[in-house]
Amino acid sequence: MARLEIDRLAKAFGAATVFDGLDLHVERGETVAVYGRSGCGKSVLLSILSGALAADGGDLRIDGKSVIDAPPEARDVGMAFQNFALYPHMSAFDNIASPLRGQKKPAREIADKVQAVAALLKIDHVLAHSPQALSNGQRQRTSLARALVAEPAVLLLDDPLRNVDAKLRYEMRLEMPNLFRQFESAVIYVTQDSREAMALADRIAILHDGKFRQIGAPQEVYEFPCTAEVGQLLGDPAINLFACESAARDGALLVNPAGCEVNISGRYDLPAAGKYLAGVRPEDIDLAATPAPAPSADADGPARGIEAVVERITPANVRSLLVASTAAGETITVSLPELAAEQVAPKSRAWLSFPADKLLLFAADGGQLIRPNPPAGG
Amino acid sequence: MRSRLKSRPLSKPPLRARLVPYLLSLPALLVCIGILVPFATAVYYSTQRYIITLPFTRGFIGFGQYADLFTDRAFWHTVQISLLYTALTVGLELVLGLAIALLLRRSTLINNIISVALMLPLMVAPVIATLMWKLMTDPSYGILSYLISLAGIDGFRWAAAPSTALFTVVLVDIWVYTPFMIILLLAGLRSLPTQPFEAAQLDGVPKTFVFFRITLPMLTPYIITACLFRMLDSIQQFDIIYGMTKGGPGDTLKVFQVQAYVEFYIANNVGRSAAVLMVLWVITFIISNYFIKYWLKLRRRTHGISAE
Amino acid sequence: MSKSRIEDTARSFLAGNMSRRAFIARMSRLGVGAAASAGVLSAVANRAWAQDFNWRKHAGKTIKVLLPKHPYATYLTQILPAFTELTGIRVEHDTLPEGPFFEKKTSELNTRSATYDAFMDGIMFAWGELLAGQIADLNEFIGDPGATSPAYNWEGILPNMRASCAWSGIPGDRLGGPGSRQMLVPLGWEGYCVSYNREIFDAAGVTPPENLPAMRETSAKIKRDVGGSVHGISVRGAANWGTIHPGYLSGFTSYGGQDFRAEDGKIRASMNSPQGKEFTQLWIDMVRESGPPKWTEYIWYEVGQDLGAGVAGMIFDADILGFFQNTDENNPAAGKIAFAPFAANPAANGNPKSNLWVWSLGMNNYSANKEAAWFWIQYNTMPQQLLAGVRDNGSLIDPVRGSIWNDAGFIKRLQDDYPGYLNQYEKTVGECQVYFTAHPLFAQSADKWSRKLHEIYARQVTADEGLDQLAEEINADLNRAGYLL
Amino acid sequence: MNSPAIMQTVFDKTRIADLLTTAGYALALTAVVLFFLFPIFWVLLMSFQTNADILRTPPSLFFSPTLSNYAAIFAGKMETSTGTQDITFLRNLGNSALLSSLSVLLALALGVPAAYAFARYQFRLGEDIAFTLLSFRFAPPLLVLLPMALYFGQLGLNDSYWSLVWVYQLIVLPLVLWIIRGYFEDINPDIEHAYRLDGNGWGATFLKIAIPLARPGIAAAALLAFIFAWNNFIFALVLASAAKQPVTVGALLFVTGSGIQYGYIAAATVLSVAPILALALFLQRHLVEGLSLGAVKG
Repeated sequence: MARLEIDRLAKAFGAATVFDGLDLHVERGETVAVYGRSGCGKSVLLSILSGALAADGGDLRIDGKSVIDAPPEARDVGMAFQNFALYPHMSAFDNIASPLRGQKKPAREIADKVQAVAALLKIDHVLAHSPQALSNGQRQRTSLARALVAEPAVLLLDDPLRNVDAKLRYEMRLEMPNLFRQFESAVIYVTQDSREAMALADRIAILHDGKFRQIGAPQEVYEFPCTAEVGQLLGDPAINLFACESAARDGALLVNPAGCEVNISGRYDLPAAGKYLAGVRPEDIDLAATPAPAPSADADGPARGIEAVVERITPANVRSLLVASTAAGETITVSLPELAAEQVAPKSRAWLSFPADKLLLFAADGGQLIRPNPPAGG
Repeated sequence: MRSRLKSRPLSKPPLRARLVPYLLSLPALLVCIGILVPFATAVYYSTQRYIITLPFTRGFIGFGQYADLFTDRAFWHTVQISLLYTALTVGLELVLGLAIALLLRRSTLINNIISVALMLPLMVAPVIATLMWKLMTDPSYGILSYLISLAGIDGFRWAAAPSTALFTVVLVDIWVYTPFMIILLLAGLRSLPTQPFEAAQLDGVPKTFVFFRITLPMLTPYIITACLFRMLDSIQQFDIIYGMTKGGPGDTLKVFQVQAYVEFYIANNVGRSAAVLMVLWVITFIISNYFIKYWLKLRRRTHGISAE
Repeated sequence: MSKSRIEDTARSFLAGNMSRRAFIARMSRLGVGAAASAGVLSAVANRAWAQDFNWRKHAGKTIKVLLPKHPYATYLTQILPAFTELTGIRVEHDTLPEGPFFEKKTSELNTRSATYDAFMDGIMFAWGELLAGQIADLNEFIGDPGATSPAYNWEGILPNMRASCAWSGIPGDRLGGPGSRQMLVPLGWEGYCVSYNREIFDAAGVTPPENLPAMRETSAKIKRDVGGSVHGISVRGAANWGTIHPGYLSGFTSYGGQDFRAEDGKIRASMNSPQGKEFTQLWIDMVRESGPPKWTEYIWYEVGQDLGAGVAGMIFDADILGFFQNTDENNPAAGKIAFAPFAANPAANGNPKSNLWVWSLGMNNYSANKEAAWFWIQYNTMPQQLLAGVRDNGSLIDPVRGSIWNDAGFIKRLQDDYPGYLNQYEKTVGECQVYFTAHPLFAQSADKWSRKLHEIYARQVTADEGLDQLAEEINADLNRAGYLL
Repeated sequence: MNSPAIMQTVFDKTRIADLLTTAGYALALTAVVLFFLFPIFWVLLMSFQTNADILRTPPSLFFSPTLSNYAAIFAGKMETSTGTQDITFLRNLGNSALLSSLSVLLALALGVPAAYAFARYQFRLGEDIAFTLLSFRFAPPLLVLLPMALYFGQLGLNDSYWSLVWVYQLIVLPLVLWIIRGYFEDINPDIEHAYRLDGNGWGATFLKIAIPLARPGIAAAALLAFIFAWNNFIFALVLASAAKQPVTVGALLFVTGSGIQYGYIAAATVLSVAPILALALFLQRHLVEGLSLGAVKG
């Protein structure tokens, strides 16, 4: 029995269906990131889980007990809000103590627990302050502390790092997994930042068009998105997708995304002359200032590159983003380490190549992932 | 998304929880019923011949009361004087209020002190304000009568003469209610974005152009709301006119509510009084529908709620 | 022994069997001085009533009465403690200025409210109240020995006062005629005469006018010759019934005007007769030329104050109004006021026709304490009380009992301090009666009448046009009520 | 720095033109202030004058101030031509205070929960109630008052403070309801939801979160409602018995009853507006909001 069981949950606003038939089980101590674009229904899901909204159908169980009809106060759910939702007329201490008071715990225990969680979150020195007197980061931590302090069965985090600065976000991204491990809550972490989702979650659930499109470990979902669409959703910058055809030549199986020939023998067993969607993540593309050596028949040789013009270069954190276009008019996004990017001048020519072991193929209609063979000699 | 969320009940299924809003608004509902019952009674009375001193003549006459009103010269005088009073007061107050709001637009210390001081007449009960003006316009000892006689006008009889009675009550109305226009329009003016004005100033746009093409259009929602609000008050004015002349001299100032009051208390004619008020109600109902529309728009703007 | 003889004497005097002069003589023979005899009198008075009649029947009850601000109400409130002492009935009272008083009374009765058990009232208002069933027919109390003290002596009230307060309920019927119900009990009345300031009259070199054209000239002369803040004449002018009933209707009647024509229980407005128009035009011209600047707001308070403050040369209003202004030592005009009878029409023969106003007491028909309320009404109009009222505190004038007009002390006081008062009274009383035609729409038609006078005053219409319009409007009202002849 | 339109000169920006504009501006403001404040000032002066001073021609700003008018009102006795009269004006003041306070308290008790319900839950009945109350705020008061007067008389309710307080809801309740509703709407619903997740029911949430957070609005609405109740005339004119009349009706009757006793009238006027003006100054930031029923904030 999982701590939190979402069972065929459905919600619509009038004629507009938000989602229909969501299923998800979250185990004790597990963190599931619900990831999706804004407007995909993440917030609605949280509202239903926390009891702010009523579902239209399906069931919710916490520790095996159905709570779908229970009011918020009877669900044993803690929540950290995107806007923190601190009580402005109470001190940080009273904010954090509120869930314990709601459970009518003795004052002694309240004080101890608040102190403990505040120490853990490094806000024990500002407990007497009112929310207005706190820095943004302290507010965020106070809100988190309030959600955690009573060790709820289910912990809901509504994009808690959305409204904090980059430095703090980075810090918290490192801290939070540790923090959650110390509690036994089932954690639902809603975010629209794919890196955050991957960094924090034990599993990621991709919510799109009213369904969980894929639920799995972050690496698994990232490397093997079940559809081209999911592949596009998770990852920043998004995966490059090109239509391609398979061809057999010299006993090797080749595909030609964006005009760049890639030898996929061994990785895929596919008929020739099939139409596919090829996906390649920007960080997996190799970029060279000169043309690659002439293709050999050797299946293990590097793929032949394609010439492209670098349109623009955008620094993004420790990596830089290049957008290049081929003569055929394909636009390709490439992500390079900053140092490597510095070598490339805008408007210059470059030769791009797609490594075969990273190339993903999807069915041309429906975009289902065609699972590659497991790497030989694994 | 946010506002949609807000508008949903906190939780649905248990009947108890769904009853919460009804439970909370039950007392207000009682007040509503307490208003609607006498209102319905008034509608009913307006269809009756009902003179209290002649109980034996009481009976249903349908629209007879209204037919009688609409063929009565005195009633049309009431309609006319009420509309005239409304047009004069609202019009003059708008012009004055807008001019004064423009004078006070810049938020300086002296302007702020003045704008607070100008609120005072509005806080004086209109009937008390009327008494104050009665003291000042007393033909024998009133300061204004004295000042006006210094100006060479003798025997100016203020509210006591039919020719100047309307002027006198309009003057009191202006004194009391212009501050309403001032503070509403001032709030509007000060809430306008500054960029268009800065840009216009930089470009050297003439100030009349700025006023008519930028200020006025941007201020329109405030002006319309304030005017409709004042119209609703003005067409029902009772306190000032009753306090000053009780509708006199003669029938000069018998506006709707004064007329209804006289019909009820002097003529004991409940039916006719109710019919006069029903006519007024129809007028105010139409105005208030427009008013509420604009008022909601301003309210949404103030509370940052997007118009749904 | 001697004590019982003193009390016997007092009782005999109180019963009306002995003149005041004889009473005082007898008392002094018994060794009781004048001051002490008053105390004996009031003690005996209460005891006498208590013996003859069970005044304590309603002891412990509380009644509430509504009164206007008026000297007669002062009289009523002054004797409240003695009433409570005698009867054990507590009386609460609300006293309002006259305009609000009438509005309040109307609204209370119109809503069938039982808040007030009794109130002061005027005859013309009782007409509507009687038909609406708002006031009780007092005959049933007057004729009930269980409710009325044998010492009450109903018949001792002046017959025309009693009659004026009774009506059959049929429009146009004579007051006190056949089938009359006793709407009210009269308390004190007033007739209308000229009260003038002798000092101002001397300054202007004028004498009291004999008729309306003369009054107009006299008034104009005062304004012209005395000037300053002094104007010639003050009369009522506010937009209500009160403007019509005193001087205006008296003069109107004297000119031969009649408000309504009556036949078979139906009436038709007739104030637009040539005589009525002639009088009205003259009257308004006079007011406009030399009346008060704020005439359209004048009720009797202002009229009286103008006379008392010495800013009006004369008034044509209630006789008692001048009386009270003359009494108040704070008034600039105190002691300078004199009285003269006045017949408006130069062609009139004989005595002036004065309209009659009787401040009376009425009983709320919705009252839950009717008999207790009757005790209060009765007590206030006992011969002994009325006598004490004119003698002791002086706030009651023009009493309604004939016996009191024979009281030497009262008469002497009038003669000494109020020159011309008795003369005007004697001249006026003969044809002093209610000249309004009885009908239940009185307040409404009088209100319209007063507002029409405003229009004439403001020259919006002439008296000729205005009174024609007025008659038409009032006839429309009568038609709506089903009373139009 | 954007100078106001009036300060912008369309003439050549010479010194003289600037000076003229400034002078014109000052002159206009002076005239405005004079018109709106002179009556208050003059009546205040009159209240410290004897009748003789008031009646003097020409009127003068110089007189020896007296407190006799106020003394008479507080003593409840007034000297007039028909003798010493009782002044019930103090009782009127007391009635005003009592009626206004009770009305506001009742309006808060009725209106705060309803305002919360209308702000937090969207339901048909709620909007119907809110708009019915609003629309009757603008309906002719006599339309409702006169039948009410008839009912009250028949039910024997016409001599009670409570029946008046009930009728005062007609003006006070819409004000309270709509202003406080705005404040509730401005509270982030997540805050309340967070408190419920902490294990508290809606009742506790309403009392511990919503009310404290809306407190400034509730206080402002209450005080504004007090002002409006105090200034009301027609309700009390129609429904108040003599013993329960507030100052507005009392002052009018006082004037009618005391004739040319201008000093007393002025003092009574001052006494009946002074508390309200003080309150208004205290509340000035919220006045715009109150006057526009919450549609505009100052």
